Amino acid sequence: MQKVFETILIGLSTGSIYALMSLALVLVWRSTRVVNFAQAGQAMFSTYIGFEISSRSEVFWLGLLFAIVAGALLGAGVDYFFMRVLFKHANSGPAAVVAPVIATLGLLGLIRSFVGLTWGGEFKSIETPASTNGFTIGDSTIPFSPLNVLIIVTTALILIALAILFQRTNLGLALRASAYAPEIAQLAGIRTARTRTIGWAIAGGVGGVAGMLVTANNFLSPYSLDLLLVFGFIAAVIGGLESMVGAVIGAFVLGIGLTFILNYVGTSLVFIGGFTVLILVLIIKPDGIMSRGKARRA
Amino acid sequence: MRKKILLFIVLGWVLLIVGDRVDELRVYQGAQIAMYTIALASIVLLTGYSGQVSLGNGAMMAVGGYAAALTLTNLQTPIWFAFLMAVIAASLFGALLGAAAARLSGPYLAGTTLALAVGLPAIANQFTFLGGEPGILFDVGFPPERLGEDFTQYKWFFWIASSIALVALFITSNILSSRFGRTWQAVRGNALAAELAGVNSSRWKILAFTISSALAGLAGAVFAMNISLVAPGAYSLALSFALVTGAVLAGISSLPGVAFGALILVAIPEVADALAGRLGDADKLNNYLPGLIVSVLLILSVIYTPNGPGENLRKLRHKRKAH
Amino acid sequence: MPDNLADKKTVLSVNDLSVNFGGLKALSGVNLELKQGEVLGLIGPNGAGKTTVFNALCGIVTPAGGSLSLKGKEIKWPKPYQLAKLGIARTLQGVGLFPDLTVADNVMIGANRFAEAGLLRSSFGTNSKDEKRLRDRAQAALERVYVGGVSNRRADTLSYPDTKRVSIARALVAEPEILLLDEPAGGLGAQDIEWLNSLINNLKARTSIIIVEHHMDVVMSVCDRIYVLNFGQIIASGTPQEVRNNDAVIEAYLGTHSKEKSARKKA
Amino acid sequence: MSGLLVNNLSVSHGAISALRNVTFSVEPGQLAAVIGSNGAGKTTLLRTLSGLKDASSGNAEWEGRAMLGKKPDELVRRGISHVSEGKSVIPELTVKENLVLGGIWRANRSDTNAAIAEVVELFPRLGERMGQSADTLSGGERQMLAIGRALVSRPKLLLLDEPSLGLAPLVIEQIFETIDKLRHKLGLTVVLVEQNAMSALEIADTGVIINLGEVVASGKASDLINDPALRAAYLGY
Amino acid sequence: MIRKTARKRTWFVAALLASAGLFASTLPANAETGVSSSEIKLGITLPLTGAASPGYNKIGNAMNAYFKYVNENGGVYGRKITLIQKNDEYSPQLSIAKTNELILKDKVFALVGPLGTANFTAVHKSVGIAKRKVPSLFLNTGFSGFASKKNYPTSFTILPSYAMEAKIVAQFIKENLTGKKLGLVYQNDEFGIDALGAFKDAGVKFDVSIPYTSGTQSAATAQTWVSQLAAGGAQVVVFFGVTSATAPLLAVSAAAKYAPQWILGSVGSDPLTLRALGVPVAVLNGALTPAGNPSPNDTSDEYVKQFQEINAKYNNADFDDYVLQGMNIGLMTVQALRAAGRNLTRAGLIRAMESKGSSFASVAYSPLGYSKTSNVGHTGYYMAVMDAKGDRKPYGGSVVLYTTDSAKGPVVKSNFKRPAMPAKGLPTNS
Repeated sequence: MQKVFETILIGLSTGSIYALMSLALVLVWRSTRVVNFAQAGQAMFSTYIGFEISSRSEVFWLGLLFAIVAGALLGAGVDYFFMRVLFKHANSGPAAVVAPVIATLGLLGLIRSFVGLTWGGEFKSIETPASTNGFTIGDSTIPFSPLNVLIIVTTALILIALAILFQRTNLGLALRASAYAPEIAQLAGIRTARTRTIGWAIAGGVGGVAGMLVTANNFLSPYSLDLLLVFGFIAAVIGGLESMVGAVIGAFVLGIGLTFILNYVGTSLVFIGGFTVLILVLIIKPDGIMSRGKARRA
Repeated sequence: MRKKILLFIVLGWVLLIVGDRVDELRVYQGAQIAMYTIALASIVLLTGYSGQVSLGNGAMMAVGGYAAALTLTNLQTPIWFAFLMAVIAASLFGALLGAAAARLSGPYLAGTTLALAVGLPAIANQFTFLGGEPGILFDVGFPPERLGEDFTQYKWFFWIASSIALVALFITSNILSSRFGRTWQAVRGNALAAELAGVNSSRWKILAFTISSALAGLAGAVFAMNISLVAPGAYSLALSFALVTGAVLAGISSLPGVAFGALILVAIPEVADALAGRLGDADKLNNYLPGLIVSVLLILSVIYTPNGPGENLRKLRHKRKAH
Repeated sequence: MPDNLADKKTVLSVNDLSVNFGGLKALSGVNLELKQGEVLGLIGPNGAGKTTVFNALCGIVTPAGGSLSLKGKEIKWPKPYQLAKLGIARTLQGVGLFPDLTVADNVMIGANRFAEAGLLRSSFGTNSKDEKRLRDRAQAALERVYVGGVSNRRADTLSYPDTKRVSIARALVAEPEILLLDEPAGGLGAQDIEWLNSLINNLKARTSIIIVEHHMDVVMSVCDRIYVLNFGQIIASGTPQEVRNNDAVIEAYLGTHSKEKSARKKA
Repeated sequence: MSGLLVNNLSVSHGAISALRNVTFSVEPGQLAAVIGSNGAGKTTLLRTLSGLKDASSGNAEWEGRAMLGKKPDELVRRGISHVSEGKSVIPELTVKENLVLGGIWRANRSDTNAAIAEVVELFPRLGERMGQSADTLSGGERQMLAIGRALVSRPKLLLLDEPSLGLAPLVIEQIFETIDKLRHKLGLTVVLVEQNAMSALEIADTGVIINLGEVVASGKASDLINDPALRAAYLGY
Repeated sequence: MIRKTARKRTWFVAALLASAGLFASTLPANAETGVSSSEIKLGITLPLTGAASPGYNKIGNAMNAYFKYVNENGGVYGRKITLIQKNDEYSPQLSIAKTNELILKDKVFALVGPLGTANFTAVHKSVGIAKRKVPSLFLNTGFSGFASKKNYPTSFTILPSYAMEAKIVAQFIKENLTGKKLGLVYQNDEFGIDALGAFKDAGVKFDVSIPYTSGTQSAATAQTWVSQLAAGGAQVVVFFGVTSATAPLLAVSAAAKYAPQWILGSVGSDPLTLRALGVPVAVLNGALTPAGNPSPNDTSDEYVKQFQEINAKYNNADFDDYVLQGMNIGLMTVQALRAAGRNLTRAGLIRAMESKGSSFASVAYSPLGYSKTSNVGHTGYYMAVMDAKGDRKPYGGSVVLYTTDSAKGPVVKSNFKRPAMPAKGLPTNS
């Protein structure tokens, strides 16, 4: 019983990080209809910035702050200087459909090479903001540590902040309206291009947090966030790619599910488990668990 | 058609002579170019013609590579049979993947195949008979003795690889210029209109996946031969990305471009090496300059010549005519 | 029903077709009958459900109820790709050519059902005779719609009227018994419309046609019979002459006059 | 002061010409009905006027200032509001949020709140459903919400595209009555694009009949009702 | 249609001619590859980046530093040594590609110190090291398979084999840790399998045995190892894996307050690297490890002292086991090159290794086994214990050297005395 409890707790912590990544993907998807594979690269770059700041200042939170800012600026920059140019040029012919996908891949490679040239390929680790020593219950120590608590709490705070932003502010309304119905948003006087850039910035910031939190428990390298991207994507697909709430729920389902596989079946099955979930969702409920039966344009 | 066969025979003859005149490094790279040519043809068929994006062609290559290696080590068969098994196993895999893929639209398909490419090592590690991370050695044996003492292993690889590539290209170009290529283009251009013209688009998409995967599997087996090894790391995400890049650079919808794309893929590390040498031989440059060049080329070409240089030329000519 | 049609065979009949979109009734209880060699018009104001009838026939939307008979035999609602085999061809409102294929290739797609060479023969290049047959069929179809000269051009370089013709050629090349034309006159100028009229009149000999069209001149001059749809129901049917003088039709198109409205309110 | 002037406007969709040399004007405070059958180019006209689509030639001005080539958000700030075809509400948002959207370009939220209150006064039914998702509204209510959203921006020129589309006859009557009422009450200039010619012309001051992208008749609404061009535009005879 | 194919063909031919252009290249020179009157080119593949890189990525630079030192002091018979390092990220297919570059493009004379068992196995087969007769000296791997002179006629290892290491650890356990519950974590390839076989032969049974696949190591996997070990009640845990696996294992154990007696294999136990990877040093306190070399902090050792000086001047890296190892490979390489004589050939180098290799000076305490019939380097270990600072001291206070072979031979305590460090660290042998 205790093991089940432990597994759920660890799963929540893992799911939190997936949630941030899948949110970042969903935010961009809704506004731009692009699955941004470069999100892993953007988050990685932001995390390197966060790593620099936190290792110099020895304050994790300062690093996190800078990672968010760097992520947001990079996200906005990618939309403004990259996606806009892309959509202007690559809009016809056989490659028009695949161009955005390939372009974000190219961007991922570009960021990765840039990071590699700047920081090298060595593994970096971030000074953890909280102890990684597990809590002791009675006379046994569980693998759930204050760092895990911190990850869950930080994620929760960011989710709440995003919920307030999206539900309570004009900017949030503009973001939602532009995502759901760009033309109506335009007719309501929203500058949709600018709103989209802001959406990319928010996604970038959220991705930066995901990168910092996952790195606090692991190492940082130019490749270290690739798997997070894949799990974030799977979580987003579970949620249907359209819904932010769905993305978060999908992430927790995936996080807890995979932790169960990890703890009860074996390490090497974790990825296969995730992949199987992806295929099952796509076949059984391709619109994700949050869909209300209406197929969406993809 | 007779002309086409003649052309391929001449090409083979040219390759034979070239292979005799250059040093071993170039022969080794020539075998790589042949391998990439087949792999890029598989992407052109899948993405350029049938309009499905796959970021997991590396995984299809892996299926072929592993099938060939397992056949060779466990059954001690002749090499041609190993290559045949690679084609068969990969097409079965492709058919399965295609059946799932036919239900998916662009970004879902891209993401799913990406996940496959990322997760391939985990899958290979799961089964001990696949040899785990270190993989399985792949041994096609030494060249026949009658070819002489000086006939190196790499030249032998080059001979095998380029003849396979020529045959594969011949077949692929035939398929693409037949009604098959035409129908895939139709499904890509307007799926509804194609359906109304009697095309069962999901079956055609699966067929495209199957044939593309067969080609990729063949390339994977040639790859395994070239490096005498199948290992999960060999069919990495980086390989899948490189293939997409090569295909985009070559013009994703044009088969004749694939040789050019393959050449670029092999040349980039060379160029990067030379460049790194000039810029100061730091580890970082050596490690990341090729990636940087690949990415920049990919981005520039996807923005400015998304449909390949041929398409840009066509548009330019069209514009001139109009003026 | 005009006399000359009364004794013709019925090639297609739709019985009690209804289609729902979510909670919305897009079509309810629609009955259609297409006779051998006739041109049937399907008209009605915007949103009346004309294209939905076509879409249901073509398997693009799933009917909530109703049945379909082909030459007197009841069949399941077909999937889009099965139409060609059933001898039905449809053109699309938005033309729907494959932009980066040549005109000949575009039309050859429609001729796929006549192809004999399989994958193996195609792989080894021994399919040239088969290809030539398909190409000849395509060329003949193009010549029937008077655009034989553009067969080697890419579809996206054609003028708009020519794309319309090519899309009709692509439908004709399959030698359908039933042709569904979705707004063939849309976007055409007067000359092309005249040409369209004569084409449709020529096609009647071999093909039965249903046409959805807004352009009343076309409808009135080519149709043998007309069905009028409004709010998803058939409100009138008959010869062009009959339909033209039907008050319900006029009201459906122009709306209700206030005098009648107040009359209705009183009632 | 001049109202809306449209002069020699031509628009095309790629190779297809959608509007050719369309010319008409609307005096301030008047309602002009633009009528014609399906595919005549009415919707294209409105989309061009509200900045969603580029014109190929010609010009248009509102209150003496050019409208063409401006972005929709800029035109909204100049008091031009376009209710696009097909109950243009966002079903994923609540009724309240849809209304707030209308005033989102304003920095001042209290101004928007006041405008919303006025709209609710006009459409009490929306007031009852403020918190509901717009998805749950009936067709007529959605159309009211769409118009309400436009009104929250306090427009001077309202561009209405087929408010009757897909609605039952009784609801259509209501919608037209409402339009008539509110434009008098608010002193709006309205361009009403309609297929339902009779109902539109009844509440209009002037009318423009478009057929195949060209203006075939225009003038006082009451005259147009009996103009043979009207029947010809719809029925071809 | 005819025109279309014609254009296609033009493209095709153009692309082919372009590829043919790449092949225009010069023919190789006839003198011994990689040797000129002023230079000897050597090559090494090793993980400079990636999961396995920590620690190993310092070896190449350390070798280079030593070569620079030798070059500044006259080189080898007047020839300067150039070392080309290539990053293989510890993946076999990259090792193959990079070794191909080294041999075909850079045309190195010999490979020195390449890393990784699976890597070199693949390289040897694929590149055809034996057929090309490329000397491959001082392989940094303990796989006993490389001891086959028949299969690997031009290759020489430097480390004692993993089989030897395991036999010695097994002997140690039997002598000092009887009656305890035993756990084993090992890398599931030649590296760990070798050890597993040796333990079996020695009759040491493990209560908990956990294989892991190279590349899967992470904090998350380590958590499952620890819970399995703890559940099995293992009091002594033997670990045979790379540093990047040791680090999470120790870190997670520390976090879970699981503290068995650790016996860390020689490969993954460098304390400095472990610390850099975030392992709390305290957990290392008391951990046992088989060691061949003296502690890198032992400045009383003449080798360590000399190497530290060279490191300070030419490399300036934190001086740890890996730097020590790199320097030592450099030292041995120079001795081998000198032993091959002024007329340097590949065949001559291999002959020199076989005839004179066993007498080379090396920092490790155990004897070298090179001969006409053996290509195995060092043949023994002593057990060391780590302290709270991560420093390594001989178990029991003084070095007790065990020597053995990779086969069924006995484990014996040895009194071998290693040759002295050449004056100033500059070999003068011939």
